[in-house]
Amino acid sequence: MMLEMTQKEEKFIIPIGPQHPALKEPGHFEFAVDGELVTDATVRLGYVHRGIEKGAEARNWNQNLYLVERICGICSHIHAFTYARGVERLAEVEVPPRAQAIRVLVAELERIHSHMLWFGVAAHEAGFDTLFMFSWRDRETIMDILEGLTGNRVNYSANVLGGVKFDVTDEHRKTILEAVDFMEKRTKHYLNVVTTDAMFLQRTRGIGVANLQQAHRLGILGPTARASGVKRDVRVDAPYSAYKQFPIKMVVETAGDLEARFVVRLKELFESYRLIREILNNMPEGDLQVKRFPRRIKPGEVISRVEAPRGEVFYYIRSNGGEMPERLKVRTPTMMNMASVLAMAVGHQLADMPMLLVGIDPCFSCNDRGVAICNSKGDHDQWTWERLRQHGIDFYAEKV
Amino acid sequence: MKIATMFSDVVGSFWKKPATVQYPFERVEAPTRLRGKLEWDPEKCTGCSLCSKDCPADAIEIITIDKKAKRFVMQYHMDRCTYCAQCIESCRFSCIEMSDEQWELAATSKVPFEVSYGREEDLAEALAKFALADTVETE
Amino acid sequence: MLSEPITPVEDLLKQAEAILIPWIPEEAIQGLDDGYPLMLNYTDRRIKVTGTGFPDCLDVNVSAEELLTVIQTLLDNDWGYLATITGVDLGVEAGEIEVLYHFCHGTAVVTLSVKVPRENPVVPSICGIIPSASFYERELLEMFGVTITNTPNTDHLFLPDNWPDNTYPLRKDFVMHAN
Amino acid sequence: MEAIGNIVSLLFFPGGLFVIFAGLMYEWLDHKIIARSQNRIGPRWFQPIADAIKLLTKEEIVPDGVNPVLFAILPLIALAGALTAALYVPMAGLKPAYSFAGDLIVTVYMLSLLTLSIGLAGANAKERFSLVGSTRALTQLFAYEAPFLLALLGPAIAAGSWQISEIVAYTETHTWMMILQPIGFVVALIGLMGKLELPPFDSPEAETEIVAGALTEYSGRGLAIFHLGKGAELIIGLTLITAFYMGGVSNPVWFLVKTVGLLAVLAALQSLMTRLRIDQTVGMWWRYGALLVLLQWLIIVVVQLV
Repeated sequence: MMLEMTQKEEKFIIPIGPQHPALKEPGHFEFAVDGELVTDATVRLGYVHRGIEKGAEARNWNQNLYLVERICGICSHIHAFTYARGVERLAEVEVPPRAQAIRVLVAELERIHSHMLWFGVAAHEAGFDTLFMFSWRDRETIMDILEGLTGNRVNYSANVLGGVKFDVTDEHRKTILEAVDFMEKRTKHYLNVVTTDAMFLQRTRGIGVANLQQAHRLGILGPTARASGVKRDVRVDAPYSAYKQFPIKMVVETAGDLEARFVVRLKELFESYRLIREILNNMPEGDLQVKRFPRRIKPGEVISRVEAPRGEVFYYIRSNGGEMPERLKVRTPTMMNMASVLAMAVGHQLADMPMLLVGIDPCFSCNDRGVAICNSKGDHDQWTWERLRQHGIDFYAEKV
Repeated sequence: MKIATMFSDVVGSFWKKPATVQYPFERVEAPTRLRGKLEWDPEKCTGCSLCSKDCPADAIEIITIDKKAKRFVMQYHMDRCTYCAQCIESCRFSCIEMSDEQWELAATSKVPFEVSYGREEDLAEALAKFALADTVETE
Repeated sequence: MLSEPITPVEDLLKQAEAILIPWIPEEAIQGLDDGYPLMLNYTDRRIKVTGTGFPDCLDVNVSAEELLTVIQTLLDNDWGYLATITGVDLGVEAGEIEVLYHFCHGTAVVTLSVKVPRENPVVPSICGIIPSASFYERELLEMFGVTITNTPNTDHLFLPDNWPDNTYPLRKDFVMHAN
Repeated sequence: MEAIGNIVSLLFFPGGLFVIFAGLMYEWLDHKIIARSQNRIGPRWFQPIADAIKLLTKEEIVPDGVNPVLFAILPLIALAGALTAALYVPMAGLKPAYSFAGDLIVTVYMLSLLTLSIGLAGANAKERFSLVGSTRALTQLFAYEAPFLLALLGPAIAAGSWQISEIVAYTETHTWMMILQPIGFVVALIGLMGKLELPPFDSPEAETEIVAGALTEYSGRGLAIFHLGKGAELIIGLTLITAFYMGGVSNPVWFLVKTVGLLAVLAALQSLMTRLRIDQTVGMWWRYGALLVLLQWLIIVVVQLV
């Protein structure tokens, strides 16, 4: 059987995705293997393309805030933050300093939860489920804080145009500081685990190396790039919002392998802990929102860049003076990092593929943004709910 | 290079309370800021419809019965709601609130998700006029 | 590891202007004390300060033919990295599609804007200079129908394989039906 | 009378239902201990039984392109092999139902039938994950089989017999073999983990790479039977190691205490390790496992000569 197949297709291709236990979101990878060795890799994206860029052109400025928040399920605040910052610049509205600080506070809390989530998933891909369970247990403390602070575990909706929705009370301050102390202790422990555990290092050290030159050529972003020695972090290069008052240090490693990616992300957490303490101890006083935010925004275009947990998020917003944006372009970090996986995959074992894929912290929802539902007849209208429902009913009626 | 670096965690957790709970039998209390089911107060509403305009999910409909007498009915499509609380921000007369208790909102049909708010007489009139959903919740 | 001090945005933009000087029209520079065009309020669309005049952006209009030379010059002088390529459909009336190449360096952003006719939009591929631009170009191709000469890969990236030909979702005349 | 006795021992005790049920219970215990060591509650006691019942009642889908006879019969062979092996081991601390000289070798090979069947089942399917999984399962089989068998033969040499009942009688009356032959004990324990494809030797069924490995195409009955076979193998393996290395199993209480203790050690090892790649697994077995066992043998031979 096996002989037949290899002769017929020449290449033995292992498909990973769109549905596969290694991928928590849909994407389709094809790895051509020779035995256990990967010789070629291709990717097909777009399974979670939802037409957000087009959809944004049909919604008003306020509604879009929640639309972009749903680009990503993990770093939802970052997208709303980037969008709000861009729109506020466009409208020439100055956001009160307290609101800025709270935005950055939530962004850093989100970074912690995102990095811990990634850490657990990466450990799971390596087959180290105990580390996975413990890191996710600890991540819950941050999730609880976010829930207590904003009301939701994900999609916090902390932002409104011109400020934030809620205040940080003394009670919150206390719980956050306690949680940060606990997390710092745990992170130290995890850093020790990933840099000393012999069994784990067998799966990470020297695997998937991208050196500085390759990183530049492939255009890798975020922690993945910083693990290869690329000194690029929007929070440091172009401080925005409250990062001007609360500066952050850049964490850079040079090895460029999977281990370095673990180390960079975990060390970044220490910076986040420090920043959260600093913000909480020096919280500026003042309003949470501007009095009035214009419903129409004068014509113009703006670029807004923010460092998400996965790398630089780039928004290009253009207004034509109406209630809705004329164009909203979103560039997420995963898009660039995805190409790096394909380049790094060749020459590695099949067993390393999930680790490599996860090593960039891919976020397929971020990556695919999107468009309308289409059928093969060339009718490109979006289907309404009614039509979709009717289609479902007819489909099953035919079947029975 | 060490082995079994997680040893202390593994042994220690036998003496710790498990981090997980058996959900339907044991519930973790929701925080007070939780955004649950929307609640609307018809007395303060001026019918400006900003909530409905800013709702990203099209979940709110304000039905005007008599604009001068300030008689309005809100139809709330809970199945579309994303619980983002923009309506609370948009409302200048703070007639909208979100419950922190009603959040286990699941049902096997869509009927309980069509909620209408308003004064009783307004609701009756709206029901006659616009044929609202069958289940009507009164304030 | 301590981060290096941040270069002021004015310096970065001055560098960019020095690099891009052949493509900046003369009338823009004339009459300036320090030759720093950002101080001027432009009416010329060849170089413009973005909409509301953000002091960290420099936009330069270039033609499709010049594009590769400009990008090569920027990269040769080690100024920034390609952040993304944005397409903007200026509408049926304007009859043009604007393709924006955003380059970031520290706090500054330089945007090269190429305008191509809507009927026959063609831009050269920049993959020869920046290999990672392939994904952006594929996106531009499928969303706006901009023909990209010499791009290594023209497969669909986001849209399904059975997506109808000549249907470009991000163009303004592609109408989405509301419920 | 004898016929009835045979039927009982084949269908109920110690083969058949008892082994299946006990296997499921040990599997639950394994899951529970791992869950607790990861600070989770873990499944309730009937979970593996509920899983098995659910799978047995599900529709079985026979994929295109497989040999349907082989597809149906392989799980049965695997389970039959495991249940046959149960007849020769001192299950629950009681005397083995059947015994003859050299039954140790037969038992070990009956246990290998399971892995062989899984490997064949994977190769039978057209599916890519199955093929990779079966290649890995068979590769791993060749890696651990020799060291595992050699490790079990250590006590046999000390007892001077290759008959399980005689070896057990010997170990019950002497010092625990795990003290006399510690290397053999460690290799046997890790060999059992390899045999059962437990972490860190679970690359043949590594879910994040190849979904469910060789059994990807199996659903319903076939999967359930393979599953039961694995449970049976778990309990037989534990019995063999406790009987050989931990001072024998003279009565049901001691059997329970010792096997559960050994299972706890297995669970702890599982929860502390990262999955090894197949090349690392094979390398480890041949580089260290085989050499260590040979060293153990050398020591045994030298001691016996002296």
